[in-house]
Amino acid sequence: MKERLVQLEVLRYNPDTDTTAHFQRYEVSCPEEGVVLDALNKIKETIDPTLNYRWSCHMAVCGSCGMMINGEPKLSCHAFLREYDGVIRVEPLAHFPVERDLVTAPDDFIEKLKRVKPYLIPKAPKPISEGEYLQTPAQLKKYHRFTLCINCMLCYAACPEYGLTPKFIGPAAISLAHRYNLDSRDGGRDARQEVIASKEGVWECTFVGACSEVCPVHVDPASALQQVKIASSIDWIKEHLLPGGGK
Amino acid sequence: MSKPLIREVPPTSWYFRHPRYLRYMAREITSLFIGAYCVFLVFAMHSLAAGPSSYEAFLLTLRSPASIAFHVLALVAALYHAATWFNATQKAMPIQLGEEFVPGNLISGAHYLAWAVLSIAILFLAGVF
Amino acid sequence: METISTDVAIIGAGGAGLRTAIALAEADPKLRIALISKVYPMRSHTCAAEGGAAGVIKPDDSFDLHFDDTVGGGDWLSDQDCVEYFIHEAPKELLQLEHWGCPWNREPDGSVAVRPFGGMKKKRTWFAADKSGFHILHTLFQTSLQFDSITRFDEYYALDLLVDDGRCQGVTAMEMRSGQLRQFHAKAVIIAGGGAGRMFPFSTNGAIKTGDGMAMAYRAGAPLKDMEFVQYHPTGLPNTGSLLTEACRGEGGILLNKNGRRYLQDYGMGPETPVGQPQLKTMELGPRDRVSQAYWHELQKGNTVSTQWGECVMLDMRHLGEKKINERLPLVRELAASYLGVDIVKDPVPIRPVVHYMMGGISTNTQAATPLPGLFAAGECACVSLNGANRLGSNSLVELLVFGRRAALSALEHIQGLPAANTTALNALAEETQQRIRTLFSRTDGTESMSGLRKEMMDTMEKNAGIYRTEEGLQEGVAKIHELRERYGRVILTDRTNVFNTDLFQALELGSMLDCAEAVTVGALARKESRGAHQRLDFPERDDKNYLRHTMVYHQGLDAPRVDYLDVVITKSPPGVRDYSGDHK
Amino acid sequence: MAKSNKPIIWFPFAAGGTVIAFFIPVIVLLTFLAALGHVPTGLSYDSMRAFAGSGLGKLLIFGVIALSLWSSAHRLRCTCYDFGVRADKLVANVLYLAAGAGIIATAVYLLRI
Ligand SMILES: Cc1cc2nc3c(=O)[nH]c(=O)nc-3n(C[C@H](O)[C@H](O)[C@H](O)COP(=O)(O)OP(=O)(O)OC[C@H]3O[C@@H](n4cnc5c(N)ncnc54)[C@H](O)[C@@H]3O)c2cc1C
Ligand code: SF4
Ligand code: F3S
Ligand code: FES
Repeated sequence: MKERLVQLEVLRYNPDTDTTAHFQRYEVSCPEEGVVLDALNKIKETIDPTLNYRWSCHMAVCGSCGMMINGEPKLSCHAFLREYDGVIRVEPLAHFPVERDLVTAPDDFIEKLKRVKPYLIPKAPKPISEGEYLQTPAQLKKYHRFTLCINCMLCYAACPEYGLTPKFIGPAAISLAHRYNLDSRDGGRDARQEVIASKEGVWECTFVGACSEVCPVHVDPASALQQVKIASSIDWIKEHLLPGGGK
Repeated sequence: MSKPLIREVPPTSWYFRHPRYLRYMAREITSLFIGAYCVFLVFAMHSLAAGPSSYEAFLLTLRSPASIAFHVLALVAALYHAATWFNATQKAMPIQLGEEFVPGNLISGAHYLAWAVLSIAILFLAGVF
Repeated sequence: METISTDVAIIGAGGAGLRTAIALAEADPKLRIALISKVYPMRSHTCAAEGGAAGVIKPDDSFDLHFDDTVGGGDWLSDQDCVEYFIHEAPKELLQLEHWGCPWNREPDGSVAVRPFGGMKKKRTWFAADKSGFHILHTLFQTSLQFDSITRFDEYYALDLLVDDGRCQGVTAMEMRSGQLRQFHAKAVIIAGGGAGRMFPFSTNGAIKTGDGMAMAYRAGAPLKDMEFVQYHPTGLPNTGSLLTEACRGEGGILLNKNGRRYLQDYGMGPETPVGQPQLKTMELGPRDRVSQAYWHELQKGNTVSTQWGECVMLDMRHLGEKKINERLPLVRELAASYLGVDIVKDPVPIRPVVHYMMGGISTNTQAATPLPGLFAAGECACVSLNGANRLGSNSLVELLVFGRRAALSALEHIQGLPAANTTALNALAEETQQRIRTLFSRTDGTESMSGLRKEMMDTMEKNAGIYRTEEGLQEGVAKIHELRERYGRVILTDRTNVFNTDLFQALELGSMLDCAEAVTVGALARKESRGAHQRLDFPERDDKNYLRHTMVYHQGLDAPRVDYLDVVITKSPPGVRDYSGDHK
Repeated sequence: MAKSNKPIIWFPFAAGGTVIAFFIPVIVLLTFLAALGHVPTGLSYDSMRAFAGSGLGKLLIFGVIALSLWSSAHRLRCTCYDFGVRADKLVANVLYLAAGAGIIATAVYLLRI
């Protein structure tokens, strides 16, 4: 395995001892096809056990290792060293409070996820004994992309509107609501619209599109949000301009 | 107890943090020029309504260097807006035919095509050719 | 210390923990449920499962066939009453997930699709592309959000069970963001803490799979069962250990040695089947233990390919074609491309066996109850004896569901009419945990570095408790782990601050892994036979006369653990021959 | 939480965005030609008057100007916010009122033709 020297500049902050954050420089040798997370692990193991960050799967599926790498929100287990030269700057995810070092507090996101009612509210409930709801491959495909979200919050770190207006429910949560709205088995759209079509919902999005550019699993939240805007506008027209609220 | 560190977003300069934000701001700023151009169109309608002499005078003022410079900016802005808008259509309005989604490039491409046809038709009707 | 009073405390919010929590919330909306997890639920390692989940659903399949595959696959070490319960519950649980919105792949008519899987005679593995575990986990997590009676304690690291009056009545856990210890007083505790693959250096397991749940129960007096059965998955990436799902072979991928030979035919899994037409239960669709063992033999014969990442064999999927690969194995394509630089559409991928799954765990019965009253366990951390000596791929995701729910129902039954807790006694127990942590923090004369101990443990496990084992190696392993456990008493922390101190949590995790490692090596040394995933070079045959029973290991502090045995429950399938030679004989 | 009435603003914004994309570049090109001294025949007083005199012409001109104005005003509002102007209510009122005034003026002028 070929190794290479990697220089990292990592933001450090420990609320027990620090009042502000500072950068710390490390140098480690890592396999060439390694990722930034490997470098961090090597630092923690051999140089500085006090460095803190989250990770688990090392395969871009658990969503825990998001950080800013050279200013870009990235999964550190999916940020290939071969794509960087010079000093790599590693910071905690933007727009979230920093608990310590690269560990941020995701509470706001978690609370928003819950608010959008991201679960199936069946259109026509039936007992398990009657078997599955039929759903054709085409119906599955309609919403499938939006099921892929790993809740890594990179899109929140990339979306400036979330940074400027933290009330904004944000790309991933709204995309997830949209995923259920598009599901042929679901009948809960009205309940979700109350949340995602509210002022703090989709309307805070100005279609910057950064969310989709950084999403590691190509959920394309920007697309979901624009679709939600169009659908919500049609709702509004039906409710306010058509006789009988369009029902 | 932990005191989380809040790293503020600089509200007036955040868009320097990444080129993609600059591209976004460029797109947003097109609205300034397009808006101004629309105001200019309102004036055009005013002169048109006020009769031939006023309209001719309006056409004459168009020739000022300031007006020419403004037109260049407005044209660039309008083109940039059009490109970003057509590229976005595939996101806002994906089309599923049977199982598969129509490739996004096709949707945007169709918009570009329609745009070209429409523009040429208008130029033709306006007697440019 | 703050006390949180609850009815049921669940430790672990992976597939098993979430299923348990939902079942409790559905059964009794007034119940107070504390769901404690050291990571946010969707980070749990269930998200990494790729292939799918087995349940009889199609008309050409039957419960008996699923029973036979599971029992035979487990080399007759499965408890057959447990298997019986499991196979009947499996389809219900998978349908339940469907009703909760899980995006299972579908047939053109809209019914759920199933795929073939290693060791299964019929196609019965439900799948959601190659992200089945991911979708199961997120479906469960999202579903759980509608129940207000589930109070989540995310990023709380559970430490010790509170056992008083002969029953488990709670647990202590540290809030990771503040470093504060809390005690949970609960009428019942359910452990769903996942596996322990991280005690090995090469593993498909995420960083969190350190056997904390197993160790916690073990220390509290509950026995660990069948820990020597450690599953190697035959197809892991040689550098990161990331898994390439068994579905690669299910869909028709083939394994080649350096001569381009499909070597599995040389190890009782032949004759060769035509390329691109995988046949169930033979060749590449043989069970994991056999396929992994074949690699070891090829390695001894010098038939493996030397790559920059070490010795490998090749997994060839080129003949599947780009369309099928994109549709069925998108994650595999992406993993191989990004971590290895290989496009599976164009080239074969080098792979090697990696540690994947613990068949053993906290001993539970078919009701998901441990021998310790008030303590229940489900998921990979439990050994309900479904998987026997070798788990079949796609049985364990269903196990989480079936026994997660079962644990909930049993706990519910247990908490009816319990006497009130003796809070003074519980407080005193919690204080002991506090003391243990304080000692770890204040120790300044420690001599042992954590990463040093961890490395020695991993090397020992790989060297002495790997795919093939010997008396000599295991004796060495047992001695070494014993020594490491003792040295662990002198481990020193570098970081002595409170907020999100991962140095501390890694030290605690190392303690858990050492406890588990002890149970693995001791169990393996005591089992003088070869069965399923436990292969002894010195005892190559299965020995039903002496070892058709479960190993039970009891914690004895720093002393060597006590080993005992428990009979296997056989109802209708007497031990037979595991035959993976297809229909060709 | 209640659903927002934002669609009243957003829907014409989106429609306007589309109109701008399709029509404004070519219209700018036409007046640009005029600015350069090559007034296209279609921009002469007589043809413009004839066009704006027809019902369809009025409708088209009104549609393009009104929607584009509105769309620009809305986007400008967001831009102000993005630049850090936090008096969003004020900015919105000013811009929407201005756009409204322009739209009414356009209607009045067109009706006079
Ligand atoms: C890569 C991979 C692929 C797989 N593919 C398949 C497949 O295709 N089909 C199949 O059937 N099986 C598969 N498996 C096996 C299966 O995924 C696992 O056995 C199963 O997901 C384990 O689930 P669990 O709920 O028991 O544990 P996990 O999902 O691992 O969750 C454990 C939980 O316990 C918590 N926890 C642990 N310790 C503590 C502590 N000290 N304090 C608080 N909380 C704690 C964690 O936070 C976590 O929430 C696969 C496994 C792997 C690794
Ligand atoms: S949408 Fe993409 S970027 Fe956002 S949280 Fe989900 S996976 Fe991450
Ligand atoms: S980046 Fe933000 S503004 Fe909208 S399109 Fe994405 S959510
Ligand atoms: S470690 Fe799981 S996403 Fe990076």
